[in-house]
Order: sequence, then structure tokens, then C-alpha cells
Amino acid sequence: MNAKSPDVIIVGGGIVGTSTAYFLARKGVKVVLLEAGDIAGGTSGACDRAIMIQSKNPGPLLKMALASAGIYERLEDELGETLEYNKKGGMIVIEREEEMKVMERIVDRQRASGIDVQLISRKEAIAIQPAVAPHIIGATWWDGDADVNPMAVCLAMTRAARAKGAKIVLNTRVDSFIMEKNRVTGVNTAAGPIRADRVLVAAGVWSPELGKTAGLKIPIIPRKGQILVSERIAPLINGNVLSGSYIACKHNPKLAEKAGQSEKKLGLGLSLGQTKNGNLLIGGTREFAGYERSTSSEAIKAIAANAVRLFPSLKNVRIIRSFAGLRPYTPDGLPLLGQVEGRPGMYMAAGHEGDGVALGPITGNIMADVIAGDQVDWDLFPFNPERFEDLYTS
Amino acid sequence: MPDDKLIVCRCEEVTLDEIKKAVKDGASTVSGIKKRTRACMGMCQGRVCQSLVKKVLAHESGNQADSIETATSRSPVRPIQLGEII
Amino acid sequence: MKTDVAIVGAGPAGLSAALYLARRGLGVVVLDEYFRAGGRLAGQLYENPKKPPGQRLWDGKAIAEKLSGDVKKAGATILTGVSVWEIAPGSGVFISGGPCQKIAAKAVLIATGAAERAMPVEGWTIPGVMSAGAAQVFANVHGVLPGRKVVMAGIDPLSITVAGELKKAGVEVVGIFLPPPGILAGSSGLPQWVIGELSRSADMAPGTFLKMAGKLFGGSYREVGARLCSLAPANIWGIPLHLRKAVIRVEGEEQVDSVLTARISHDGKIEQEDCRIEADAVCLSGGLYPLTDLIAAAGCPLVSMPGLGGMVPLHGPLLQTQSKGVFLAGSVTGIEGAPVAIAQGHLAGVSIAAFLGRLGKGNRHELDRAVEMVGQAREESPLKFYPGADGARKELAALWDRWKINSAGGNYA
Amino acid sequence: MLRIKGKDREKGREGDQITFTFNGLSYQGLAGEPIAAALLANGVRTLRHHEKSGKPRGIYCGIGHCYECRVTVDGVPGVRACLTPLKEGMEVMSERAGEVTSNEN
Repeated sequence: MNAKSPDVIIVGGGIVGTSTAYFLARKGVKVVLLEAGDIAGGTSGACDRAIMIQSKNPGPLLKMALASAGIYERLEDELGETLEYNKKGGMIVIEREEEMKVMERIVDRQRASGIDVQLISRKEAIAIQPAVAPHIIGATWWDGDADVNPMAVCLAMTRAARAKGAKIVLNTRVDSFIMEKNRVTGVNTAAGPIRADRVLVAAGVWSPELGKTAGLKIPIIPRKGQILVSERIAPLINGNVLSGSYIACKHNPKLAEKAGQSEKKLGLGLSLGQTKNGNLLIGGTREFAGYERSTSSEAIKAIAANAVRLFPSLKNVRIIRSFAGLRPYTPDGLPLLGQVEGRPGMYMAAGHEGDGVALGPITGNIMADVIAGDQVDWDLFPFNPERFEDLYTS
Repeated sequence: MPDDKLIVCRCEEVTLDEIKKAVKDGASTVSGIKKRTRACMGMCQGRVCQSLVKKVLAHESGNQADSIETATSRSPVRPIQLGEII
Repeated sequence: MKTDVAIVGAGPAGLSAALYLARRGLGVVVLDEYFRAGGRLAGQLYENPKKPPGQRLWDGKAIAEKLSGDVKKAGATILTGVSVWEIAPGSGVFISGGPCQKIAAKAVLIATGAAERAMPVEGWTIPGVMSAGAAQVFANVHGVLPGRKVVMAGIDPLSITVAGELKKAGVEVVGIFLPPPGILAGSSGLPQWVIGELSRSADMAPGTFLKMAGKLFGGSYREVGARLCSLAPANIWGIPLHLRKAVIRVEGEEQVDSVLTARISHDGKIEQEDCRIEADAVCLSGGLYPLTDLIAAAGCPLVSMPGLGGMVPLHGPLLQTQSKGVFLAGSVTGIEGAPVAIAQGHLAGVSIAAFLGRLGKGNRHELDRAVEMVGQAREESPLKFYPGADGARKELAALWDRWKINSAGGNYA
Repeated sequence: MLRIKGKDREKGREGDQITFTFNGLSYQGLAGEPIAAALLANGVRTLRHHEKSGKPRGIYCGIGHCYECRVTVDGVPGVRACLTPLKEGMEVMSERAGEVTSNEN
């Protein structure tokens, strides 16, 4: 393609790929980012905007989310662009006793991990969130949760990377790896082959297809999330809101069994936030439906009913569109980060499911260190792509 | 005519200048313009401005306006109150 | 609510389909966002020179009234003030603003018509600036004028017709101008292109104003050339038609108070700012395009057909689509006039009856007849909105055949 | 008045003269005509102000596609004035920046 080969090829222009490109370029590493469509054209452009840290499972993921939050706090200054970053807190509303029990345990563990998340009373919750339904029995609240415009983040990272010498190639699909025995030495694209010693796969749900060409079975499955967008309204929602049922089911799948058939299939749970422009983002679903990204009236109605139950005044609000994104689900809920030992030259950073926005910056930061061969301050063992036994098919 | 004064998307007040800048930033589809500028994302959902956005995209890329793909239509195609569908 | 057929759009196409289906004894619910049935028929009043004497008058409002009356008499339900927000192929449509949330139906007809293409000019958000179509609706349907002193920007059959209608209603139409040149106006900002388009459509123009335009531009190339060189406006019934001047800015704070024009070169460049004209309303015209969002959201592919006004849903000769049980009629299939829409509505009705097994074996000829009638309506059509419509229809038919073969026949014999 | 007089008055099939208010001021209109038509007939062109810029907006497409003419009618926000028939005593309000609330249950 170009005369001089880059040091590193990044496949994927979502939040993980663009932030890795930025942090690598900042180190002076010569990067080419290849994107099949447009920046934030996949999952990063079809998600909500929550950086909800209190909902993360205590452990390595939570630790990373906190580090990522630290990067976000100074990112607007660093990149010189507005990212609509807003640290205005987050709430998980609790409707039922069994949810309360699960949430109590989660809150205990999170407090032990150093997050000052509070269990608050119904009255306190209503004081913070006047629009919430009076039937809730309590809530959690943490000041440290935030939100951001994920598309703005990807675009700003891209511009900053470009300014530091990275080459960004859009509308260029990577079809396969170039292999020399087990070693990855480049990629084949529609525009021709590109060689590099190191290739990072940051293609989210589209990573498995590419992995196949290197004899890998990457265990990422698309999980569809449908979200509604409202008309612009006056400020109504403070910070981000999740429903306890969503978190409780995530941490205690037995609770999900109680949900109705249709709810179970859709994986229904409320997520609610308001953009700087005043639009509400009302989620959502978690469905295994392959790679199709359609929205359905069934889901729209279910999301609407769920939202109005928890925020009754939403019944007067108009929704103006819906969209669906594909979250990269992994069997153990952790992303695949690091070098693929059996394929020298190949690196992976994919599989964040719904945590991509929260973890994108730190992921890019860590991967830049890993790829550049710099000292890595993180224990990446839990994220090792080789933890999946059947990763290699050849 | 000054491009920064000519509004293309009435709902979100996006100017021709902003749309041209988005093209320079890499947008090659209506969706690329949407995520960079908010054009086509207001109450009318692009019924008024999408054809204009496509013209700019086509012009800047040297193609025919009809070669630019229309953004995916998704329900609801008209604003609806949540209370009406529960 | 449950019925056999849900029809989206109570314009000429939707009503004509409803009439046929209801008379066949099928349950029909017609839905429209407007509070009155008739669609764009309501604003139409012209004479069709292609019809025999005595049959030339096209009184859209009278036709709409008769048609919706007949539809109701035949037993169909017309629900107005209702928006359809999603088609559920095979099971009906979801609605807002109606007596229920869903109209369950075995077949759906999309007859959503057209929308106007925007023709922006600096200052076009100032109150008093509206689309040419809006001015037509307010003047002809509601009997309210857009202003006392009106400037029209954009030169096409619709804008000339509306300017004439406004003048007749007592408005001072200051002039019809080119739109501001640039990317957004494209070829419609080029004097030469505009003249070509006008002469192509004006020779069979309905209504006095377009006929006047026909006389002006339908003549020899020399005459057209002379017009191009001349800076003086043409004159259509006292309305100056400026082929070398464009509206480049609308001015005013709370509402329009003036319009800035500029002289335009042959190749569509601003030569010099011309003058400031006082006006209290500006109409913008950019032509029509098929309103396809509803059918597209149902997953039907759109294909680009400039001859039909833009992107149109892929559909077959019997107005069927790739979604089983979803049919189309009227301008959503491509921009054409109301008589064609009525004929298409009838065809869609017959086609839906056949789809539902309600046509009866002895009545297959009705389908052929209905197809013929659409052809005939096209022949007699007084106005072609876009050149190349016939070619586009053929191309569309070929695309449909190719899809049918590739998908092993689809659902249609 | 911008209303077509005389014989052409029959163009609209609307009914009797009725009274309604817009932003608290009283106007006359014809029952059954669109709110936007009644306001235009009274010379009222500004129907709302843009939520972000505060710039005035009025009728644009006239057939319900553009949502520029949305107003609050008897407390219900986001109503398209071009599609909504006028009724006696209707209270019509502009929607202004920051005033579009949906808090009331």
C-alpha cells in the first residue's frame, strides 16, 4: 500500500482501536489504523454514553474502569476537544426485595474495593432523581459515575492520533492475516497487502471472522442492544440510571429466570441518561440475535413500558428513533487483551461487551504499552486470550 | 454565499460549512455526517435535510448524489409518545 | 383493531385502493396523518389538455370528496389524524394518535406519497419562508395566503404553478427566481438546465401558467438561447420569471422583511449582488421525492431512480414488495400525478385481493386490465415530473425480475 | 388579514368563527382549520423558537413532515400546528428554549 511499512497495524476504528492508535502515536510508534467503514461505525457508534463504574464486577475489570475514569477526567484537555464528558453520578434503582439483597452484597464488595457507592433510601433517591417512580424501595448512588459522547471520543482520538503521525485508513476492510508459519506479518485488505511486525485486532464483534484466517476461534459473540432516543427535553434525569433488575440479573442469573418469556429473550433492563442536547437515551435489551442490527416494535414497546414504569412522566415524552448495537460478549464477561502467544505478532483487544466506553481509554493505554514493548503496570493474566482452551483450531 | 451561515439541517442548526468539514474529517456516508455534526438527528429525522447532506457528500467525493446510500430508516418513523405504546 | 387490509395514506392512491377492496367485500382501514382525507388532491385544480373536451377539468377537491364518500359508503373505515410508526409485515401496522395501538391486517398498502425536497437559502429558517407546497396547501386548501408580497425561489413546474395560483388569489408575486447557486442547488441553479427542464415539461403542461411557460420555452433552441442571454425576466401572466437572477439571502429578524438577489452567469455563478426586494413571504421549491421511510424501515431495499424522483422501494409490476403482504401505490413508487396514483391504487387493490385469494378464478383479467389502466393514465398524464420516468420504470421491472429469479421466485407467481 | 375573501372563502370548508389564544393573546379563527392556518390568517408567523439558538421558527413544510410548527396545545407539547384542527377556546403556546418540559404526570 504505502512504501514504508508501519510498525503496527490496528484493525478496527472503534473506541479500542482509536485510543490504542492515539497512545501508540503519542509514543512515536508508526501506526496504521484500518477501518472497514467509518470511525465509530460499529459498536462504539451504537451504544449509550454511560461510564457506569459502580455496575462493574469488583475485581480486575473494576480496577481498570477506575483507571479509565482517571484518563477521561483529563482527556478533553489532552485532546483539546469537547467530548461531552460529565461526571454527574450514577444511580441503580431497586424495585424488589430480592434485588435489594443482591445489590447489598454488590455494594459491600464495591465499597471494599474502594468505591464510595452508597445504598440510599427511597426518599433520598427521589430527592436526587425527582422523576423516579415512588414505588422503588431504594437505590444506590455514586458520584464518580459519568457519561461521555463515545463517538466524539473515537473521533477526537483519531484526530489526535493523526496529528501525531498515525495513518488512518477508512472504508478499507481487512480480509485476512498474512502469515509466515504461525507468525503474523501483516494483513490483506481490499486495497492490497500491508506488512507489519505487529497487528492488533480491535474489531470487536467482527474479530472472530478475521481470527479464522489465522486459525483462531475467538470466542466473541454479538449481543444486540436496542436503544430509544427521545426528542430534546428540559433536564429531567440526573446522571445515569440503571435498573436494579438489570444489575441483579447480571450478577445473579437466577433472578432472570423470574422474568417473562419475552423479557427474558430480550434481556430487558432499563438504562437511562440524557445527552448534552437534551435527548434521552432509553435502553435497553441484551439479545443474542446474530449480526443483524434491526430494531423491533416488540423491543421498542418493552423498553417503553419498562422506562415508564420506573419514570412515569416519560409517558409524555416522544421518542424520535431507535437504534441497535452489537456488543462483543465473551463467555466469562472479560475482554481478550494482550499478545496471542501462539501467533507471534498478533495482539488482541476486543470483547468488552457493554464496557467498551468505560474501558476504552485504559485499554488503549495498556495495549500501547504492550505493543510498544514498554513496561506494563497491569496484571493482564485474567484477560489473556489463551484462557480459552479451544482458541487455536490449527 | 457564506457556507457557515447557510443552515442545512434546520432541526439541529447544522451549517453547510460544518458538513463540509465532516467530509474532510473522513465522513463518506450520511451516518458519518450524523455522528460528526448531528445533522439528520432532530425531530424530522432527516426528512428535510438528508437529500442535502447526500448532495454535499456526493459533491465532495466527486460522485452522483444518488450513489450515496440513504441512512437506514428505523422505527418509529414518526415521533411517538412512550405512553402511547405501552 | 382487526381488518383485512390496512392502507397508509388517504390520498388518491390509498382511497382508490380502498374503494376497490371495500367493494370486493374486504375489511379496509385507511390511515392518514392529516385530519381530512384526500391528500394532495385537495389543492389541485387544472385542465388537462390531453383529455377530450368536456373531461378536461381536474377538480382535486371534488374528486377527493367523492372518493372518500364512496370509500365510506362501501364500508371502509377512514381514520384521520393518525400516524403510522412501523409496519409489521404480515401482521399489520402500529399507529399513534388513534383509537388503538395496532391495526392488525393480513395485507398492508403503503401509499405515503411524496415529500418536498428542501432548497435552502441563507435565512430560510426565518418565519415567512416556507416550501412552495406549503404555500399551495395554505392558499388552496385553507384559504390563507402565505403573505402579501411573495418571492419564489426555485424554477420548476410546481413553483410556477404555485406562483400563478398565489397571484390569482391576490398575492403580489414579486418574481420567480433561481435558487442560490452552489452544491445544494446543483443543476437546478443553472439557467441552461432550468430552461431545458421547463421546455421538456411545459409542452404538455396543465394549467394556464405552465402553458404560458411552454410558449416561452417550448420553442426553438434559438429562442431558448436568446432567453439565456437576456437579463430581462420572462413574463408569465404578469409574474417576472428570472432566469438570470437568484435569491441569495432572506433577511429579517422575527419574520421575513426582504430578499437579496444576485445576477447569475450562464454557468451558474454569482456575477454581482443585484438588489434588495421587500417581501413578507418567500416560497422555496426543490421538487418532490418519494416518501419511503416507512417501507424502508420494514426492510424493503431502496433503489436509486432519478427518473422517478430519487430513491424508490424495489417493487414488482403488481405493486408488490419483497415483504410478503406489503404493497405500494402512488408517488411512493415514483413521482407521478394524481390520475396515475388513482390507477395505481386500483391496481394495488386488485393485486391485494389476488394475494388474499379473494379475486376469484374468473377474475384474473381484472389484474391485466388494472395494469393497462395504469399505463393509460401515464399516457394521458399532463405532466412528467422528472425526465426519464419510462426508462426508470423499465429498469425497476428488470431489477424486480432479477431479484425474483435470485430468490427462487419469491412469493408471487 | 391574509385570509382569502369573498367567493374563494368557500375554499376552506371550515366552520364558524371561534376564539382561541396563542401565548395568552386572543385570536379569531375558523373551527376545524389547522391551528397554523388560523395563526397565519392573523398574521402570526412565529410559532416557536429553536431550543438551542432561540431563533424564531414558523410554518415550513405545511404537511407534517418537518415538525417546525410544533406548539403546545392545551398543555400537550410537540403538537404540529399544521395538522391539528382548531377548536373553540384552545390554548396554544409557543415552545421556547428550556420550556419544553415533560415532568408533569
